[in-house]
Amino acid sequence: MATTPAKNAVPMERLWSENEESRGVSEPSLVVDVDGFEGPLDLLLALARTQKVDLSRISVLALVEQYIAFIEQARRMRLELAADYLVMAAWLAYLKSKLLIPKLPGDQGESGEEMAAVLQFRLKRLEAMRDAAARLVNRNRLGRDVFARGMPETVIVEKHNEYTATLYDLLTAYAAQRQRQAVSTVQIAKRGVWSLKQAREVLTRLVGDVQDWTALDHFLIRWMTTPEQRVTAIASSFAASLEMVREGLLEVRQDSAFAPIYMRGRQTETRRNREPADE
Amino acid sequence: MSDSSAKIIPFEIEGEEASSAFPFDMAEAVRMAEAILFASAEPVSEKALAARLPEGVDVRAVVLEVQRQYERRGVNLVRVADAWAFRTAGDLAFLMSRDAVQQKKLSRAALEVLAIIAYHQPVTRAEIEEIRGVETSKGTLDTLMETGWIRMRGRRRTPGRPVTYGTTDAFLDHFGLEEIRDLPGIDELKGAGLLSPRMPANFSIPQPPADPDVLTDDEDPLDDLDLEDLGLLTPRAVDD
Amino acid sequence: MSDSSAKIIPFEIEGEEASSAFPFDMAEAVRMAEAILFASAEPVSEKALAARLPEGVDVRAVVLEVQRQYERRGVNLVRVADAWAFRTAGDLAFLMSRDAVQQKKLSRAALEVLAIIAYHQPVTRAEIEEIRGVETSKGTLDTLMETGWIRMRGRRRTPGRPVTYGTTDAFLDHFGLEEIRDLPGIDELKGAGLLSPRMPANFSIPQPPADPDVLTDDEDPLDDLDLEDLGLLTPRAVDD
Repeated sequence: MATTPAKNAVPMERLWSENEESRGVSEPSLVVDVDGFEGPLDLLLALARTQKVDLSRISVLALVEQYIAFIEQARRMRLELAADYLVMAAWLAYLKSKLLIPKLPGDQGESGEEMAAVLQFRLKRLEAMRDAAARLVNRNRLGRDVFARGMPETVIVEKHNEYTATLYDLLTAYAAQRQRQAVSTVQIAKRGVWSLKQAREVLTRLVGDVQDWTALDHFLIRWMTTPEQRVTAIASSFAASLEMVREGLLEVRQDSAFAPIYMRGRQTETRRNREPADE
Repeated sequence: MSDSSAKIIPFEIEGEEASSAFPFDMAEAVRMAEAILFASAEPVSEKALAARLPEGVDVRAVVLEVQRQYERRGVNLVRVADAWAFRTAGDLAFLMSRDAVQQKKLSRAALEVLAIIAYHQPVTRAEIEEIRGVETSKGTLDTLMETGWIRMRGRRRTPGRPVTYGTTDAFLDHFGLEEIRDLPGIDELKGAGLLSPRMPANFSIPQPPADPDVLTDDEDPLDDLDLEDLGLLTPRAVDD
Repeated sequence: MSDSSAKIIPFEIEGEEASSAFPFDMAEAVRMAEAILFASAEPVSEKALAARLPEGVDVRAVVLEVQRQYERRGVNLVRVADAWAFRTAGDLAFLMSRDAVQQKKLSRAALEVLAIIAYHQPVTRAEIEEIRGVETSKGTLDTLMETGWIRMRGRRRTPGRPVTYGTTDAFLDHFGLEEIRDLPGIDELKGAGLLSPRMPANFSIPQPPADPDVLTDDEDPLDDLDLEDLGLLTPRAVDD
């Protein structure tokens, strides 16, 4: 893509330029690729650079037209545009009308020229910060260009307290733990479905307690917090109980269709032959 | 020690006249060797030095020159097996050992409790446990008391009159906060990416009090009897 | 503190006789400062140095003397805020690069945010977004805080009390800056009004005139006072 990094004065660190390359403005055909841009201002700055003049000398009107053309093409191609881009397009269209129609006497509000100046200020300020970032990362940096003593011989204790922690540590710990708690609370509150695994855990825990035939419902009543969970709890535990029967951990019995289902823990050898379980 | 009254010999490289003793690249090689030896995490062998110095440099001569220049300075170049390293001059070793207290990092649990006390103060131990969902070991609170960042501030006017905890000025000082209300709120924690943007609607973070030194309406001050109870007034045999 | 240093520095007593033109303990203090600074990988504050040097020593003078002596050597003494550290000389970077640990590269967005925080501090998240014209992704500030280069500094005294961000001493250390005022180009940027949150009243980028050298009707020629204002004439001691 044809964006030439305009700031040739500053040698760019690699990561900087590689991002730059993947961004998508080329002239004159305007190949659209919004993905490479960090928002509408970034796109405007890239478009401004295609004018190949200092930012203070760009034609704002031409820039507005470039931007609007870019957005329109993106929409023709049915690219999803973030709302920011559309808001900027609307503002620029408004700016364009202001620039084209001379200010009437008694007209309130900013003139087109004032609005254009604000836009130029913002572009210039953003570009200044980009240049600053590039100059910053290309300084001699500790651990890359200059080095500290490799074999420090002592710990210089500057403060009296033995313990150390940063505000960032503190906030991270707090946010993480509150979040953890909040999320686990929510899961319990919202749990609408008993998983097979949960049902199986419940049954496994109960099987040891039960010597006599007991209705399945009876187990579950103790575990159900809301009537809404009844159905899912019964369904899941029934499925789980069948699985456990197959594994020989449980015996179940139902006297007739729709009758209560009874179950008990698998009996010992001596009692086993008395009441074989129905399938 | 008596000998140390001799003035420090200025580095020779500084003097115009001194630099004439060596060809330019010798002086430069000394600078390079100095930097390499300084930055290395372990003693540097002459072979390793040779690999990094310009070709044709007499490494042994360079090292000996560095050693000579540092002979009477606060650090010396010493030989360790067949390698070289800078070390504090022997007579200054006392500077290194003095209060070389190892700084300890707070455990995750301690950080959590500290943060809860900061945000939720005044807060009782039971409330801390409710927020964290786990029991707080006595050691954690002891550690935090030891830091000087938290304090017992009063007693809650509820059955059992539990002790309430809060932060100290030392806490603000250590964490670079002007006041306790400078702790970031929910929006800022989200904005900084520390908190998920999709927290449940009822999730909230308390705003710490404007003046943490003022007791709230449901707090009683700690009195002498309390302090005694808490083992703060009269040292009692505590089994821990 | 006064009594503890008395027993550790035994030669202070004999200092009276030993001192001639240069007080004895000044020369020795240079050695001691050298040893302490050399021994630490982290910058050592003047306060910490003062606690270890003999009492009554002018710490600033000692440190400046150490700095002077190392000015042209392979390691230099650099200032980081109110602390000092030995670092390998910048012009030897080519030699040292093989020691470089592969550092996690920051994204373009993160670097931009870092620069904005550095140049505009104290700055709120909303202001950062205004400058960039785009929302800051959740992870960006978190990533930057993890580097230890930025911190939450406080809260703006405006409605909503938004948190303000700024850089840390670790930032200065990493980028080899003595203080924030040493940021590259900061005076020019300030002079040009580019560090203002809003467009300054006097800021206007004229549409290119036919002859750029001719002043328009609403322009006065720059006089010395203006140039000074713009930071173009004389850098003045300005505390920002």
